[in-house]
Amino acid sequence: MSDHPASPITPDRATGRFVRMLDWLVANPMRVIAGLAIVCGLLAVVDLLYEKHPSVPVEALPFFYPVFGFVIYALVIFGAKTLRLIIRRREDYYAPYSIDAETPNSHMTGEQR
Amino acid sequence: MRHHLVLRVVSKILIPFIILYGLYVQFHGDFSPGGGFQAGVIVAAAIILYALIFGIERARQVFKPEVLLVFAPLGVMIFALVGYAALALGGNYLDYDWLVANDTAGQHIGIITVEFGVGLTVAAVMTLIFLAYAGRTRDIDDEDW
Amino acid sequence: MLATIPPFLVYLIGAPLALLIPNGSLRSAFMCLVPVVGILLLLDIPYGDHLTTSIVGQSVTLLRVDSLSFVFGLIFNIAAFLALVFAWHVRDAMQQVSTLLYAGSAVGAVFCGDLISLFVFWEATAITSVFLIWATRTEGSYHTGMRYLIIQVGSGVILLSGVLIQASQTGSVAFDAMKLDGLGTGLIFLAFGIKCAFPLLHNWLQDSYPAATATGTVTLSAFTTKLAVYALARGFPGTEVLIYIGAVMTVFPIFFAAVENNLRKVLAYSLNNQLGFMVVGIGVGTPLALNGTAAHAFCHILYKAVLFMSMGAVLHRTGTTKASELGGLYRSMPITMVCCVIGAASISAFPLFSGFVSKSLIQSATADTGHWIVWLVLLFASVGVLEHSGIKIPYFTFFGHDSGIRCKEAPWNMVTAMVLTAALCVGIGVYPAPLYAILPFPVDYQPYTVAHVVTQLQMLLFALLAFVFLMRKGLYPAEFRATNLDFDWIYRRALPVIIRGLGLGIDTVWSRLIGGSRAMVSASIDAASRNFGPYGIVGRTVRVGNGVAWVAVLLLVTLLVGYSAD
Amino acid sequence: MTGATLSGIVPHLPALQVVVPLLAAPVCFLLRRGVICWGFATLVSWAAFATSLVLLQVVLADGTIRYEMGGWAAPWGIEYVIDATNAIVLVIVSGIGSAVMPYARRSVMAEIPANQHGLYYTAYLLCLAGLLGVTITGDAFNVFVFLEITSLSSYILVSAGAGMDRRALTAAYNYLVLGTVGATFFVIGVGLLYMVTGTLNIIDLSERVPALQHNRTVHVAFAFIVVGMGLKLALFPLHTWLPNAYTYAPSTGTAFLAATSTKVSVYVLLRFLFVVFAPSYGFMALTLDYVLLPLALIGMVAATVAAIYQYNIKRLLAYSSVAQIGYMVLGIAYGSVEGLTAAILHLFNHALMKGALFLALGCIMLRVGDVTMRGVQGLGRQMPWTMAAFVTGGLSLIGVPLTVGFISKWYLITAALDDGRWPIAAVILASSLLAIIYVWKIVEAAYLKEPPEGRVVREAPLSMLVPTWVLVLANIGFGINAEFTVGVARTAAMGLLGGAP
Repeated sequence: MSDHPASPITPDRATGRFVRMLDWLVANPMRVIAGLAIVCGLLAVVDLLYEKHPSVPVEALPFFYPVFGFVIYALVIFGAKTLRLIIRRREDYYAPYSIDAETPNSHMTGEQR
Repeated sequence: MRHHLVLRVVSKILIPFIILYGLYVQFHGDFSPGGGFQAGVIVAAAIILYALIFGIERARQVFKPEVLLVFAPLGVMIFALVGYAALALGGNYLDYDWLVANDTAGQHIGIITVEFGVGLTVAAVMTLIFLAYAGRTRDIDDEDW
Repeated sequence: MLATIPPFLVYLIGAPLALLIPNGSLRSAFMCLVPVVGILLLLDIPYGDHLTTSIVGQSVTLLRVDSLSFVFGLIFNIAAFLALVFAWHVRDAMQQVSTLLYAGSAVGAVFCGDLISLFVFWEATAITSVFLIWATRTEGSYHTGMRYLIIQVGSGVILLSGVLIQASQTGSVAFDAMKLDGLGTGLIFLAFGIKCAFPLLHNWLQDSYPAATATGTVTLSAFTTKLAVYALARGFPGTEVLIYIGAVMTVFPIFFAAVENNLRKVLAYSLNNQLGFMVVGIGVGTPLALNGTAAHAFCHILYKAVLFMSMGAVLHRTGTTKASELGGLYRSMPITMVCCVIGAASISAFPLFSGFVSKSLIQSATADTGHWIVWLVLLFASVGVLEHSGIKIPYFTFFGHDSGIRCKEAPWNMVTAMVLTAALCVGIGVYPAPLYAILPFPVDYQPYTVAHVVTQLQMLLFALLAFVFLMRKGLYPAEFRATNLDFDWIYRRALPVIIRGLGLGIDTVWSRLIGGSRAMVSASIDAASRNFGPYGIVGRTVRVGNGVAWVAVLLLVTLLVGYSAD
Repeated sequence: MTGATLSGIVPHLPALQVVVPLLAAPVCFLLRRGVICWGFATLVSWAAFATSLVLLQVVLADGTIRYEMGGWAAPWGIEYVIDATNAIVLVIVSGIGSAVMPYARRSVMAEIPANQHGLYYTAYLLCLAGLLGVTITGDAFNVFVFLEITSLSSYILVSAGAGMDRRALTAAYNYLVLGTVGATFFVIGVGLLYMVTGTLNIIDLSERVPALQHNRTVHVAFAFIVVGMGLKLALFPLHTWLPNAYTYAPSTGTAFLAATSTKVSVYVLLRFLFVVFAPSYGFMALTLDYVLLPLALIGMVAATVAAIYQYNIKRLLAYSSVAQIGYMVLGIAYGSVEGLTAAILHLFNHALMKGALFLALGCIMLRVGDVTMRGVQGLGRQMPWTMAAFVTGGLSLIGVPLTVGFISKWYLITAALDDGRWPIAAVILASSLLAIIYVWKIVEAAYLKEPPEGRVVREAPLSMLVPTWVLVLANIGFGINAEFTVGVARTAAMGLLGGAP
């Protein structure tokens, strides 16, 4: 990409602080994960505390939503991986790269400022 | 043609009578068979006879095409204007009854005027057609008679 | 008088006027003004039918404003405004004009009171929008555009046939709720279904949206499919088959989206999945469900816009939206990242974001009417949405593996548009009352109950936990450059191959047949040019005598025919 | 002029409709000078248009008008009878005239030698008077007289193209011979009718013919009238005079004749078929089904295909006219109210389309001097307004929605479907599809090809563009709101089938 400067652009002060904060989070993924785990734990506890008004029978099951979210997510991922085994082809399957609909140069030349 | 003395003399005598007969037919248009169309043709016949005998060029000098070209539309206009006059005086288009106070007189005046217009146009157009076609070739030679 | 100026007219007049203004900020500003005027006009028009006239004996209403068309008309105008701000920097007259005309056609279609004018605007949206794809100006986008155009115009043709049949059977072309009981309504339903990207009819969407320009996709995403949703909501509310169609629509794109590398294509799949929710709402057809559809369409246009905008900004700066090429962009484009995350949170229906207050209307309506399997499917789909739009898009673009790309933040106009749209998403999520107030039916619904907030958070955060878990274990599918097959394989590969196979097949009889018919076609064209060309029997100058001979022949024929009568 | 005199004129408008242009012709002849004649002819056309509009309004409000020429009552004198059918034809004829005339000045200056301008306008006025006369008169023989005035003057209009291309003379001669045959056939038919009925008044005829419907003479008269008028209206295969006449006539002449003269002939056919005769007569029903219907269908397709192969666009449009005549005759051949409505509607609409197209072509003739496919190459950019007008007219010809062409086709097809004649509807659609090809050929040449090397042309002058666009906008206007035209056509059709006008 021709117009990427070699060095990072110095952001202004406010976004700079924000970016540094993100840098720290990215550098310490375990802390993020731990935070997420704690919140999830709290939510699981809350599940036992409030009175449920199930509109559909399964909602009444204890820990229905946490389990559903976790399991279904995994199912989606494994399902998709299986699907990919069938449907995956080379990127130039339909047409060579030269006529790829997303050839970037036109976007780049369209740039004004 | 200039050498055909008999033809020239006879024609000179006949042509005025032919025209007179044309006028007779013309003015009888309102109450007996006849009228502008027939009269116009008869008058034109006289002119054409003249042209045949005395040559196209002389005929052109006497009956100037420029003038005939004015007469032709003029006749139509006379016809149309009579119609308008009837309209203006309160009747239908070409309703002669309204031209003057007396219905019968109105019919006479109307028809005579209209027929005059018709005669004028027919005579002029007939002559023009003849001159236009005849003018396209040379005069007929004596030997060809 | 002002009250009956149809909003689409503003766009129609605005487009040529814009061309008169020198290309530059002034023109961009003028174009942004067009939807503003549209909104002002719309707010001024009283509910009811206006501009009713009649064509070929049928009553035609160009401006029907009621609670349903008002919601869609309003959000279309808003979306047009945001898209135009986002495209402020574009200096391509083709895109500018087609954006205005396309938005105008969509706005016009929403207010049609009859099927004839609907057809006109329906085709107009197809024809005006294809230029946003062609504007990429690559060979690939040209082919994609042609495929898009054929399918869209085809939908219009099917619509017209349906309308004609319907009109001849019922004698009316009024655009009101219909029953799916005959060929006419069936064709109309099919036409709506194509535009709404029903399963197996959906591929044009994933094919074309990633091929449009960075700004064009934002515009495209707002109108065509939502117009179809509006048309279905108007024409077929409570049609039960829609529930099942919608349910399938919510599920199958999830899997495709999960393995798709081109992030704009991921968004296109996710668009399909969101449409499914709306279609289910229409199928359920209760006031609550229809409210849900309208509200969801409203919110969806906004958060989908902000997602496409963020991807557009990334494309604009880096030249690609392929997940395998991106990563770590939060350093370069932090504002874009925040907006993208807001959009992702909205589409995933996190509490305090717009998706939460609209999707739950549909979810509740399915539960209330006892469709609890469909309810479960929608819940399943909600997790899927989180996967591809909520996590995959922001994660692979802005975090994940650092691609090393260091670019500038998006241009100011893109940032403005994204921030405005993101703000609307949050605003609706926090304070949904104004949105609820304009829905087609009175709303008695409270999204923020303890149970609802807690269960939603449980589901989403545990799914997030699963993502983290799979990611750490290395089980999450990596992103490759690849092409994934979808139903379009049938017409992009299978059909051509089959046809080629047949054409070139060794079966000599077959090739003889082909050759023979080809020869027949060319022979008939030759014969036509021989007989009808300037020197042919029919085309040449006919001699007078022959002309008169024809007169004689015809007189004879006529006389004989007359003679045979007695 | 005070209001009282104005309203006093109204009862005489039927006469004035014809005699004003008729008197104007000799006046114009005497005026001689080209520009003065042009101004005069324009004013007369507008006056005629205004007259026809008032007449239409009066007819729609109060019903049929009968006017006795010279105060003679009907069976003896000539009367003018105006009902919805001919009122709308009057509006077409005079309306096209008043659109063509302002346009004519520049076009005539460019295409006709200066010394013939006065004559050309005179011939135009005569033609206008003749067409209006044919339409308005209620006397069968008077129809013939005006038909001859029209024909003679239109031969002149065609031959005036000799300044550009000598072939105009042969085209005019061909037209003259066949036109005379047609008129003679017509007058033979009328004469035969007179022989058995003793009257020439159309209303009287309509009262006396029913008793004689098994009379052989009436059958023969019918055949002569149908064939004679078929020739005049260029019914396929009697159209052979038309392509050359339209091709070589001056642009204004073509535009005027194409939009009016065949339409008036269609009107005469309508009047005779459905007023003097009636579809209930066995011989007429058979003729409609076995002569007119097949010829209309064959003409629609054959002439359209022939148009596709034409290189000269004027000739192409001429063939397309033959095809369009087929649509009108088709509507007539249905013999039902729906069919006649469609025919009358198309009569009006086609005048608008062809008027606009030929006027746009005249603009091209003026600037490029060449109206072949090569001449229009690249004109999309060089003459954008003209080409836009042409393309809009072309779309109308195809029958694209929002143009008058669509309205016509819609009614033709519904009329066919009402009788359950699916194959006919299919043929109509097919010929419309074929029309796309020839319109596309021109669009392709104009927009997708580069102009020939070194040719630089300007847009046509405003005096020509404005009339062209007036007709183009009329195409769109009456295409969007067809309520008025459809209403008039339906009234007219019901009047024709309801017996006496």
